[in-house]
Amino acid sequence: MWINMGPQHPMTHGLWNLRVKIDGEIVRDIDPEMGYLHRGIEKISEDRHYNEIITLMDRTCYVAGIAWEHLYIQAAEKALHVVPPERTLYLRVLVEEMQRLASHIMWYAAFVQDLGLMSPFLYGMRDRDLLLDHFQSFTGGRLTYEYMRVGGVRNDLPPGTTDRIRKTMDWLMDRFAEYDRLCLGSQIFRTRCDDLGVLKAKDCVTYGVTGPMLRAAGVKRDLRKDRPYAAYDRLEFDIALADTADVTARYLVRMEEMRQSVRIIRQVVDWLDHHPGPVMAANVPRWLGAPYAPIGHEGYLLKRHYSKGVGLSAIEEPHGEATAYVVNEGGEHPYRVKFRSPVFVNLSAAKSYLVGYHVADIPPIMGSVDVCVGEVDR
Amino acid sequence: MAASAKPKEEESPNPVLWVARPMATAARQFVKSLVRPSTIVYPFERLEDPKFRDQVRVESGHPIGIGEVWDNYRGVHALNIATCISCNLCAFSCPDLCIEMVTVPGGDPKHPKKCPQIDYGKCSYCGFCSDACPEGCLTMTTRYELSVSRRPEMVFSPQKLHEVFERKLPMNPIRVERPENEDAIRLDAPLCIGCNACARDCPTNCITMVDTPKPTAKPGEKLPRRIWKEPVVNDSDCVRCGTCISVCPKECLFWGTHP
Amino acid sequence: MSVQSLYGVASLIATTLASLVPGVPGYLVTLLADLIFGAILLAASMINTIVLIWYERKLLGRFMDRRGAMHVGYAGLLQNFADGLKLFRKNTYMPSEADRLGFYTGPTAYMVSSLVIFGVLPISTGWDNGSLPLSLLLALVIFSFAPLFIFISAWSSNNKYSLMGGMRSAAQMIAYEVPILIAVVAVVVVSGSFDLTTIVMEQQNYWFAIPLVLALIVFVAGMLAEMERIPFDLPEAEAELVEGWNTEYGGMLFAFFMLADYLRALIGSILIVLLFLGGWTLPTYVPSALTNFPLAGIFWFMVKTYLVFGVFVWVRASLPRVRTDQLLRVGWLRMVPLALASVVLAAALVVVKCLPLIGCVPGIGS
Amino acid sequence: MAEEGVGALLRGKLPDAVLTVEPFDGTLGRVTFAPSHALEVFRAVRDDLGFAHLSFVGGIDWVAEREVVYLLWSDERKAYLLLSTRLDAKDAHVESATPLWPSANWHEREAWEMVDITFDHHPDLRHLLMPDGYAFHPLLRSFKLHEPEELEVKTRRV
Repeated sequence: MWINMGPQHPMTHGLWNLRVKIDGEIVRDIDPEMGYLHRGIEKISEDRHYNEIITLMDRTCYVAGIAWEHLYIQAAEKALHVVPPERTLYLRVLVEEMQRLASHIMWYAAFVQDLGLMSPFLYGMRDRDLLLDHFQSFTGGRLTYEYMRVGGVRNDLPPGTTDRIRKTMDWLMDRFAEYDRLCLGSQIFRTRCDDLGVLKAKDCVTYGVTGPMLRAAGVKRDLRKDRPYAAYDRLEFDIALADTADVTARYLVRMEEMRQSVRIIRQVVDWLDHHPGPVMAANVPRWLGAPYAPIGHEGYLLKRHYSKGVGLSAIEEPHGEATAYVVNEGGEHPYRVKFRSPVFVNLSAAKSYLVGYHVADIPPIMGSVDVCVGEVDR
Repeated sequence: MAASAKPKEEESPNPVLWVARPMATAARQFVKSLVRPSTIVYPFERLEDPKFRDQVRVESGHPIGIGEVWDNYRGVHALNIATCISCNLCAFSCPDLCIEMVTVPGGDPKHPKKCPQIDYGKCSYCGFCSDACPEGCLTMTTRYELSVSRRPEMVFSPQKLHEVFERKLPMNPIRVERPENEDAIRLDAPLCIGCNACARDCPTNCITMVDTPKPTAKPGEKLPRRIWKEPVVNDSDCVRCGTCISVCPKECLFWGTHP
Repeated sequence: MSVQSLYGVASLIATTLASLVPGVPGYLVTLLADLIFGAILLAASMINTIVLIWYERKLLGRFMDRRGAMHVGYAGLLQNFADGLKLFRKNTYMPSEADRLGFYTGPTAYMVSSLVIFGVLPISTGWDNGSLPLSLLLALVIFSFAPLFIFISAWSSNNKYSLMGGMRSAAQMIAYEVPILIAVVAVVVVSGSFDLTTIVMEQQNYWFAIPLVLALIVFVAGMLAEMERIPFDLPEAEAELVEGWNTEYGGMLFAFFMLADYLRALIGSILIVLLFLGGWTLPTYVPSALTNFPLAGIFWFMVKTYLVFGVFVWVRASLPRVRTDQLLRVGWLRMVPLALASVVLAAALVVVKCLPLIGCVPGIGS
Repeated sequence: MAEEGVGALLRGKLPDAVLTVEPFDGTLGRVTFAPSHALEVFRAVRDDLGFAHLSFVGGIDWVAEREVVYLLWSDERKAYLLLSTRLDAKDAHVESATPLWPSANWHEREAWEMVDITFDHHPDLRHLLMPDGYAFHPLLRSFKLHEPEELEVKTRRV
């Protein structure tokens, strides 16, 4: 019997359709159907100036907007031959790690709710709000930040932010202990999640699965360590690893990653306190043009030309390895922008970790993948 | 180097306690929120309300509604019509094409004063326009409630934006620093015909036409018919709006990297 | 004129009626009085159910660091009445391929069968059915009709999710009927009666929760499964089955399901109070001021019921849902042996006659 | 140098297949290969050079020809390698990488529907993001977005 889980279904966390063939309560075959949220971001980017693509990046993944901004900006800077100042690198690490915290907390909330437990959902949303408050304080937005610019970031931190961030980090560490008590301390949680959705290390590599799913299988790959970008090579942190490759292991890896993120943020905040400086590179136009002349001014002709280049960047997004490939052919718009979404690949391997389990296991397994359809469909 | 994220012993479930630990955690939260839950009863309690700010327990050091931090919020725009120079930069920088420059009274008939009109049905509140505004007359305020009953009401005319400005809401105080050695307007001198169009249309009047010496024609060479003047751009006053480039009939002005 | 009636309060009504309208045949008066009493009981149980929903929402809100309903009426007390009115006004739609008879009778029968149980449960002295010697069995039998009606409505709504939910519901309820009934046997062994009133009266010295703690645990777990509440709410597991067996229902039919769910929750709490927590009585050593006011029995009965339900809410706020196979495994392999052990324990307690000893422990008995 | 190492190694193994090797910022280099030798290159890169993880497959439309870009990651070298091949736009087809790297599956489906590049021997080449039967290939340069005036929604007076 084929049943459609989606596009409107509590399990999907987004807009996609998981067709499931079931035999009693056992899953025999699956077929994901994507594209319900396809907005053609790669196509729209071809008609936009480099800075204006940032607004699209925030909407690519709605829980990790700033990580995608970071990804795109790195590629665009390489394509445009711009080198950002050093303080900017640390600021970018700061916001990316805070975004990772926010994204993982959001994941925790949604995942535990899939298991039928509502209160951690609200605890998670409450604690994520603190991070959003910080984002609001220095980017002005709570969900769509528009913080990065080619050549730097929009603005420096307002005074007093670093102290507030430190306080929040201390508070969050207590909350993580509370999360663990609610989940790991519960026998029901363990019986639900142990030995569930197992995807062993070898299969992970074959199917191109990245991120916490891969590290939960024991593969030590983290682009922040293996191929350091921004300021990650100057910061101390560990790669979170687990070896059971099941849902519990993914939970553990994400929890440990959050603790490591807090560790990184504390170091970055200390560095930022002692190293003031510019946050925007010199020689970069503050405003990189407009997509079209405004209505009523079609006669306007505004052209800037950049020397050609191709930019490739890869970051460890909260969901896994994300890459951007930006081709600059000298025009005011990029010639081609290609994004690799980690969830896109993790989802494409869904058959290998869903078949054979129960229907009731689909929500926690898909929850442990951390599906963000915005970045799958782009 | 790599930390192994094994569960600590105290967090692993105890077969005797079974579900006691999560239940105790929930009970602790119950007792905590008996006095006042963390939620804010929005229409009745507002974060931007200074009287309410003191009542919120801030145990986590989070900046919820505290002074300058709240003011960074990117909300509805405020426009000071008096200082607007009609440079078009906001309209150019808008990724959603929601800004239209419309004529407002106050300009001379030849060069009507134009100010932005914003369609909030399209606006994505990215703030590029206020970042681009060279005079700081278009800023974003903390106003976030924008529900209207009819769609045309979403379009805010310059006058309506000016009303927002006059309500003296907290303005977004962050001004984007202009980078050093920004690209500037450069002249491809041999093409120029000295027509004065750029200087006439420059919103900041930073272009002056200076005389250039008329070269003596070599025998057999025909001098171009032109006015022997060339624009000189005062880079410190220039707001990089590009109006001069777009009005130049010979396309002899271009963006150049600062020396 | 002598009026025979099942109910103490009903006979009061009948006497009043007979004195007001003399000359009416006795059987008519009895009938009328019973109808009036039934209406009172119905209204009381419905209002209680709706208030129970409010209570859960408020309590759950505090567990989750939020407020719950708060705008309609004082502290949102009228919110659920407003919701009920809204549902009442809504159209009910039936899927075109659904089976009409089952689709409409399923929720109705589910609701009615849950309501009928209230006629059996004693609430306080005078508000009971003094002459039903097997009231406990009757209540449990009607209580266990539900899976049938759920399955009918699930199957007839012609939806795969509904069908799966109905299947799960039937399997789960049958699996947990058994330990519940065995746990009840323990109570019956100790109290020596199937009559709920007698069982309550037996607990005037000590509550059965103390000697029969094992049976209490089994009964509470079984009741959680019967009531389909987290952690055993998998028939309507929101995450994978949307709403389980009531996916296709809307409007008043959905309201029937919703109400019946909470009715069953109320009945479950009441049964726990009656069987294990002394019903409307308080231990005799408490100050008499606490029991010497009008309707004191009903008051304490409601307080206990709501506290028991509060424990269910607490469990809901802190535990995730289990899986079907795990649930059934726990039901058959853990709960049934535990229940049997509790019966043996109860029998042993009766045989060695040490039950009165518990009453002598200071602070517990009288 | 490691950057030259991988490219040179590949060129030494498959002199016919590898067309150019050039340095590329952030990777071990960018290797352009002839599309007719795709499978050999894939095998050599995966089995001999140890690039077990295929990050993405992307198509670029250069109007006259189409480029397919493969980004590969090696856990031993901890570095990326960029493979690229150029196809004729009139007959754009290349051997599928899915049998070797299953992660290429959806990427190739996407490249097929977006840039109109056919991947031979792909197990399941059907629409992924676009609806079934969608006749256009949106990421081709010939596929123009609407002008903003055309998108202007006529405001309905209420």
